[in-house]
Amino acid sequence: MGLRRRLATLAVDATHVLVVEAPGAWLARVAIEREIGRRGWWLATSPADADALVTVGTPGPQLSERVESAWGQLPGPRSRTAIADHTNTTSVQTALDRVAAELLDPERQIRDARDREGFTSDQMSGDSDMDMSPSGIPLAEGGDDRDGLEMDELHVPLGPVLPHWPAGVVLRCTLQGDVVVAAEASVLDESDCTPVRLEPNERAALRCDQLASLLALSGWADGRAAAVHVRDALVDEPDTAAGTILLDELRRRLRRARLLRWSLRGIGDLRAGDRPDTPPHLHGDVYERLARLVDQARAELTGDEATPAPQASVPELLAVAERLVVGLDLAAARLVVASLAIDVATTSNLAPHQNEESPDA
Amino acid sequence: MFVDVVFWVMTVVAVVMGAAVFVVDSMARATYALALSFVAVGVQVLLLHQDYVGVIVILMMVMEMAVMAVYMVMFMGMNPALMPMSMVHDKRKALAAASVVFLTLAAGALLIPWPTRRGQPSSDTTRALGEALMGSKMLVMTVVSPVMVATIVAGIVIASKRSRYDRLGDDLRGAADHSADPQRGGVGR
Amino acid sequence: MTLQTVLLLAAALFSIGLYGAISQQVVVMVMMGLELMINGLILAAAGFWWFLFPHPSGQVLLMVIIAAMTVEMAIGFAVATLLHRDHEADMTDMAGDLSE
Amino acid sequence: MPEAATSSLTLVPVGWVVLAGAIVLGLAWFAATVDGVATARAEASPTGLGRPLREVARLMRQRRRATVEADTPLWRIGSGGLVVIATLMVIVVPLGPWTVFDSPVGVVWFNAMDVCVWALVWLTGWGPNSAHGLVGGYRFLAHGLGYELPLMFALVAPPIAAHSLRVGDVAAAQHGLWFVVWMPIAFLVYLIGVLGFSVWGPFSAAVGSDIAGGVAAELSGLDRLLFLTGRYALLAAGAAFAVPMFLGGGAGPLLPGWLWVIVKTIVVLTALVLARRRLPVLRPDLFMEVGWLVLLPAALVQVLVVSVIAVWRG
Repeated sequence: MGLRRRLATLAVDATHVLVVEAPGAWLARVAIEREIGRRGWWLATSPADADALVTVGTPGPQLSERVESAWGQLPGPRSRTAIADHTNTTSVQTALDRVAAELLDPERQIRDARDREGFTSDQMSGDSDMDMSPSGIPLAEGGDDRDGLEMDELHVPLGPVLPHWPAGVVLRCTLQGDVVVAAEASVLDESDCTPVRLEPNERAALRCDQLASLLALSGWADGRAAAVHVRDALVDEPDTAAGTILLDELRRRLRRARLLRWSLRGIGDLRAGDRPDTPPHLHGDVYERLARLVDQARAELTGDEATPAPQASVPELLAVAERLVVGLDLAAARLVVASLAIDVATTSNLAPHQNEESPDA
Repeated sequence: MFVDVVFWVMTVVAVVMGAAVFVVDSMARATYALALSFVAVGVQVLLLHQDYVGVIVILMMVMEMAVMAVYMVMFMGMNPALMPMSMVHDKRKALAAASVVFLTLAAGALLIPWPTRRGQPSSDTTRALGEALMGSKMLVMTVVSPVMVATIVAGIVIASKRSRYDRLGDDLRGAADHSADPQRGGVGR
Repeated sequence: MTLQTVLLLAAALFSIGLYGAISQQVVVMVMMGLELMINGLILAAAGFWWFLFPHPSGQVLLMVIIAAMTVEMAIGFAVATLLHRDHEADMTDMAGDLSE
Repeated sequence: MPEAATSSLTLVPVGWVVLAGAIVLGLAWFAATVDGVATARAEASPTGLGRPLREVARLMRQRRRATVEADTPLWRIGSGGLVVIATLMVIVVPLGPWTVFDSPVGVVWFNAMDVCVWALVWLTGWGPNSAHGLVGGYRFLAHGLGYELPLMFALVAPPIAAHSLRVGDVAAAQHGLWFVVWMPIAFLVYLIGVLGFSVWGPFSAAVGSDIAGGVAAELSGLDRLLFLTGRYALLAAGAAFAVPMFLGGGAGPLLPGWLWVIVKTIVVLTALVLARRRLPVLRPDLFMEVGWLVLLPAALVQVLVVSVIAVWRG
């Protein structure tokens, strides 16, 4: 028994956590991520990779439904917890301590496993009598792809339970192979969204967080770590001068990354000529928008009147995303969505002009 | 002894997997059954002391079947789900023809009084193959090589819709309109 | 491992492949039948070489067979793609108008 | 079976393949530790050294997942096969004076084994009946089409100089001057190929975070453990094979040959592991053209240069 217990203790020291963020709770998510890093735990890449599911913020009914289905995909031993928006370090720590204790509790895990087995066998038997749809999954149907070949279409929703994805957003993609042929974006629980007002340093940190997501998607681990480091410093430290130095350093580092530029250049190119109605700060390709994210963070932090941080409304951003991802492969589509820096909670119900004259400028 | 055991195991694998190609319910399984059949034959060619040819058979066929599986999925539209599938015509005639061919060949293999071996294998069969290809059988090499090149070109011409002229313009200097190019490539043309 | 057993196995592979090549409707499956037939040929050639005439030039024949197979596959894939594009046909019965 | 040609190596019985497997796993553990330490340093989190042990414990404890309508046998073959392939690669590498499999075409054998990775990674993505896994599988094949041919030609250069496809002969032919010195391009292309077939670092698009882990998205428990171990083991096998091909095999002062092989392997392996965090993923659609228009001609020029020198030296 001692060995089993020791194995479990070791295992829990490497817990992988899937964090699901409800719109508006990104500060709580940052707190969770930092606590996970401090413990040497990991952020999970998918439900199958996760031992624990942490919901931050208060998810609406639609998001709750998705979280529930993701919870069903955790292999087990598993544990879940929820953390409200307004949070401090202690509450995050106690929540994760509880997760660790639950994962270590053998009886609880055995009970959980037993309950699940009954559940899955019911599900399987119900649907298997349909002939052309094994287990209730309809077969894919064909359609012409961009090279004129008829190919199967797969319907894959991206988000909301997906790492490095804007909270509360769903992009329903139609894929052929890995090429997006059609996309439809929406916000879950739209009516429940309440705008969140952030301090300047927090808004700069939000930009860094979005930058970190983009760098994570590009696969550059050290770049992401650098952006996360700046983000955490900005959250902790409202001091403008120190933050500016960090941001400038990050900017220089990004500019030196040749391979990153090579890999992001030319994707999701939005030109003023094609679409004059789109906000100008979205123009350019993913790489230009990435560089602009750092500049925006700097402008937010310093409250620079000359370069006010522009905002586009969420419906505008979603429309741009829908249009840009068509014809791209899944990797490029993800990069485009990340580069648009969509944040439902800080922008949703605010028209662009209202946001600019917020008092903290 | 060891050689015989391996030979018989590989015989069973080659035949069973070969038959499985036309029996199993999934395109992926059919393709990789064929790959396994080829790997088994590749091992047997190794046992017959043609090291280079044997390893090349394994290398080529695994690679080819990996690509073939993608074609299978692409053109046949199968979910990974196992769907019973039977897409055959003239099954009975085909079976009869195959049986007749097998019996004829088998009878030939067993009944013909094969001559005894002439000559001795060289001590390094791979070197011998290389010297043959680069020496007395040079003609084979010089014929096969252009045929291969022609195959590559012909394959691309037949299969692709957009040619390099569509991508890079009539003078091949680079596309006028990059935004219309869904695949811009990595060397910045 | 004798010449007879090797040839029997080769004959079996060839016949299975022949059955597939005749009976299958889907172009790629027909190609798999052809592959299996060539598989048998490779084995038979290797057997003849080793048991009857292990002279260096014999292996060259095997290389030619393998080269022929790659040509067959490459062109086969290309034609399958062309058929699929032009006619949305993946069955041999539907490919009749290619010969017109 | 008449043993063909001459070889300076001692052929050990087949049973020693177990030791070869153990060495591969040991090197894989080492690689995982290096990666753990690098990660802990970059992300300012504790416990770099113990990460592999904890991760193994976690995955041993986790349950295996079953997805709806999965093709379970193919899925298990794919995730479990990588370790086997890594072992099959490494048996042609002479450890000082000993070798398990002294094939006269050892270099081609290694190449055939690395092609098997194509099949296994694709099957891992195909098996679970999941869109992200399938996309990951496609991506790996797209990368494969880009790196495989340059890798093949990079592997051709040392045997041309050594006049033999036998790995032991290639190692022995480098007395005095290692091949890496006058075949730097081949060495570089070879390392790119190793990163490619290990699905590692710049070539990890198939398991990318943009597709929720790709081919590994649905793996858990033992299957995930085998898959991740397989990736590290492939890196280790690639590093080990570079030693007789480019780095003079067991040649070196003071230490015995077998120890030199291991030391050189560890150096190459560390460099490969550390490449992961420093570079973004090379997107397959971009890398494809680089592979065919830059790496392949470069490798061919290298082969030409080596051939001319080999003819000139007689």
